[in-house]
Amino acid sequence: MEIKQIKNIIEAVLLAAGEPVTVKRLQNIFSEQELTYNDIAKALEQLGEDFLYRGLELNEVANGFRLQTKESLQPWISKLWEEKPKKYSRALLETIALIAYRQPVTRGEIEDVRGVAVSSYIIRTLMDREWIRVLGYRDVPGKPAMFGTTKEFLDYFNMKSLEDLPTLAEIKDMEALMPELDLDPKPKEDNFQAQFINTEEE
Amino acid sequence: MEIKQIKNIIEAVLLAAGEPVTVKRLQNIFSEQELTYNDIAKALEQLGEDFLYRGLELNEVANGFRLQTKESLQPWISKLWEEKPKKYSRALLETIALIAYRQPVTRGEIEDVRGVAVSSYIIRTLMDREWIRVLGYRDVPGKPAMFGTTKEFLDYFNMKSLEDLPTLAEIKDMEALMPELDLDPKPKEDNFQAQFINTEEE
Amino acid sequence: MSESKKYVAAKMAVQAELPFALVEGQPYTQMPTDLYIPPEALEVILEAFEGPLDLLLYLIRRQNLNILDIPINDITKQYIEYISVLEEMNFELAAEYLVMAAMLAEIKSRMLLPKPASEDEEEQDPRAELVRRLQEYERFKTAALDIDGLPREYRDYMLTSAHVESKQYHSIPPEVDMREIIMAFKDVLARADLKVSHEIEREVLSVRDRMIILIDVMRTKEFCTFDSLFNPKEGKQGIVVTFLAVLELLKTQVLDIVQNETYGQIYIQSLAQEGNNGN
Repeated sequence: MEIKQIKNIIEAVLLAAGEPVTVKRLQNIFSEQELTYNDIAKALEQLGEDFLYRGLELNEVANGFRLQTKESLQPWISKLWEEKPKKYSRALLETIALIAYRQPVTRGEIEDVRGVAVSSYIIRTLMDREWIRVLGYRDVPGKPAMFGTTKEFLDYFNMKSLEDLPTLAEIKDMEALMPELDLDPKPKEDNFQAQFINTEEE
Repeated sequence: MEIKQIKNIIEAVLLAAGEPVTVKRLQNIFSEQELTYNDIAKALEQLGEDFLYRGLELNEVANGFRLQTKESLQPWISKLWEEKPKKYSRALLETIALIAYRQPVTRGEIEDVRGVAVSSYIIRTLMDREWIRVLGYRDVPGKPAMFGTTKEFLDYFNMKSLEDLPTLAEIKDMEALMPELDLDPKPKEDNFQAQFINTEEE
Repeated sequence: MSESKKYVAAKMAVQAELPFALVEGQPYTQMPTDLYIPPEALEVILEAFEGPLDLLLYLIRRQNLNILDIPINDITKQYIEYISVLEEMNFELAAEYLVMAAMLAEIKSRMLLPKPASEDEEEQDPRAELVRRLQEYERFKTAALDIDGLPREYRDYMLTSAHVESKQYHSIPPEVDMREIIMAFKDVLARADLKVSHEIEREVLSVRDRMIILIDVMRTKEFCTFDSLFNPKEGKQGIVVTFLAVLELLKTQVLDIVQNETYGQIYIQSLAQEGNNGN
């Protein structure tokens, strides 16, 4: 099978699917042609280049590959819809930020950092949007739920994995700035990195 | 505005819209560029030609223009929706078991033994799979269908005749010989655990 | 300016930029625009903050101070005066704000105490915990803005899809292990009646097998002679099995038996055919 034909099929398939498609699923589509993972990867790479001068771009997000419109065209495309894109409240954004960077994290831990109660409404909204899920329950009194983000969250914000999250600002080195403060420098920084790689599953 | 850019925007708009788009609506998108109906029509024509050697085609339908996948790629595209096999339910397994061991058997008789109604879905699934067939109708009020297994059923399980079905005595032996196989399936146990973690909210 | 106009002006100012600190209705140093903000507007201001940490950060930023070097006296005074105004107007203060006020007051009082002799090296700056919390909160406040800035579906890009003429769904049936069927059978029997277990002895199964064969034979012929159902080549056992199968089918009214005269030919009639519209 010619690479051109493979690319055409992949393009059509990605647009027919209407959702991200994994390389594995693509391989299944070419099961009769017995294409390898590398064959597909190569076709995807070339397809991505073909799109450089077009209105779409090929992007890999958490759930697979998808074709999406280019950001530069948004001023025109958005005219199709009357409705303006939704704005998210700071409370919601801070909550999802804490869940994203600190997962698995309980509601109480979120509240500790934010200094205010997290409303049930926000948790429900994030659940409904399938941006977060319950990873399990912490083994402490009350068995609070531990939250983590989903692949859908990553897809929505155009990310492939949690590593694509903007770097979290470092805690300033307080000892250097305030030598009289006997502070534990950069607490949890390392833990965070470790956690966030561990919890990124499937 | 260059024709190339116009084409790119139209392509992106058509694929983002998720429905056919009229020329008028397209014109509205380029309101600031003040493109005429003809400008748009010309861009659409060129776009259609660009797609000749691609996986999509531009098509005008009653409600406007849309991009659709080419008919010739249908064999590949259909593979997208090949459903992953779902495990058969306990109810279905019990139903096929009763039909196998008790044939010819009517739905009412299966229900008598199982103590619950047999859903039409189960009968249909087993029919579709060609594991069961209607052997005839019992000569009692309501003329219920009598079900029996098919040759395909025997073939699937590598049996020549119903005599190859294990007897209860053999089932007991099997359990004794292979206790580690967990033949006595406590299926709901594990499912429950999994579900519980997935769906449990706050 | 009427009250309502002032209120609107204040509200607009609030929306235009971060709200400004207000003490007992009086503007604090370097106040921007309006001179007086009615209580309703203060409410709006408080809503603009995500909590006491956010408010504190704002007060610190307003004075262009490094968090690490909080002049705790000034900030405490400002903060406490701020919330006392809110209290006066019966605004339902979130408990978190009061807790923060208490914390600030505590830090302040500890700062005022003379430092104990340096024997206790472990003694921390009382501000340390506050600084830590403020920094931690600020990181996530920034992270929230960063996430808000990520390319987002519908706002920055669109998902795409093309029309597909025919979406045919293939479904692959699941694999089934014979053991699953056996176990299901065992379970259902256990539930129903353990006494029926004898029914699945080998002989019975061969009778059932024969019953099915007979039903199929009778499917094509409406009548046949009783004799023709037996195959002498199968021997005695085969004949018995067939005979039992015929009896069982008679009992369940699948077949009927017809004899027109005494000692005449016995015919078997299929009852299952009637109304047969299945396959």
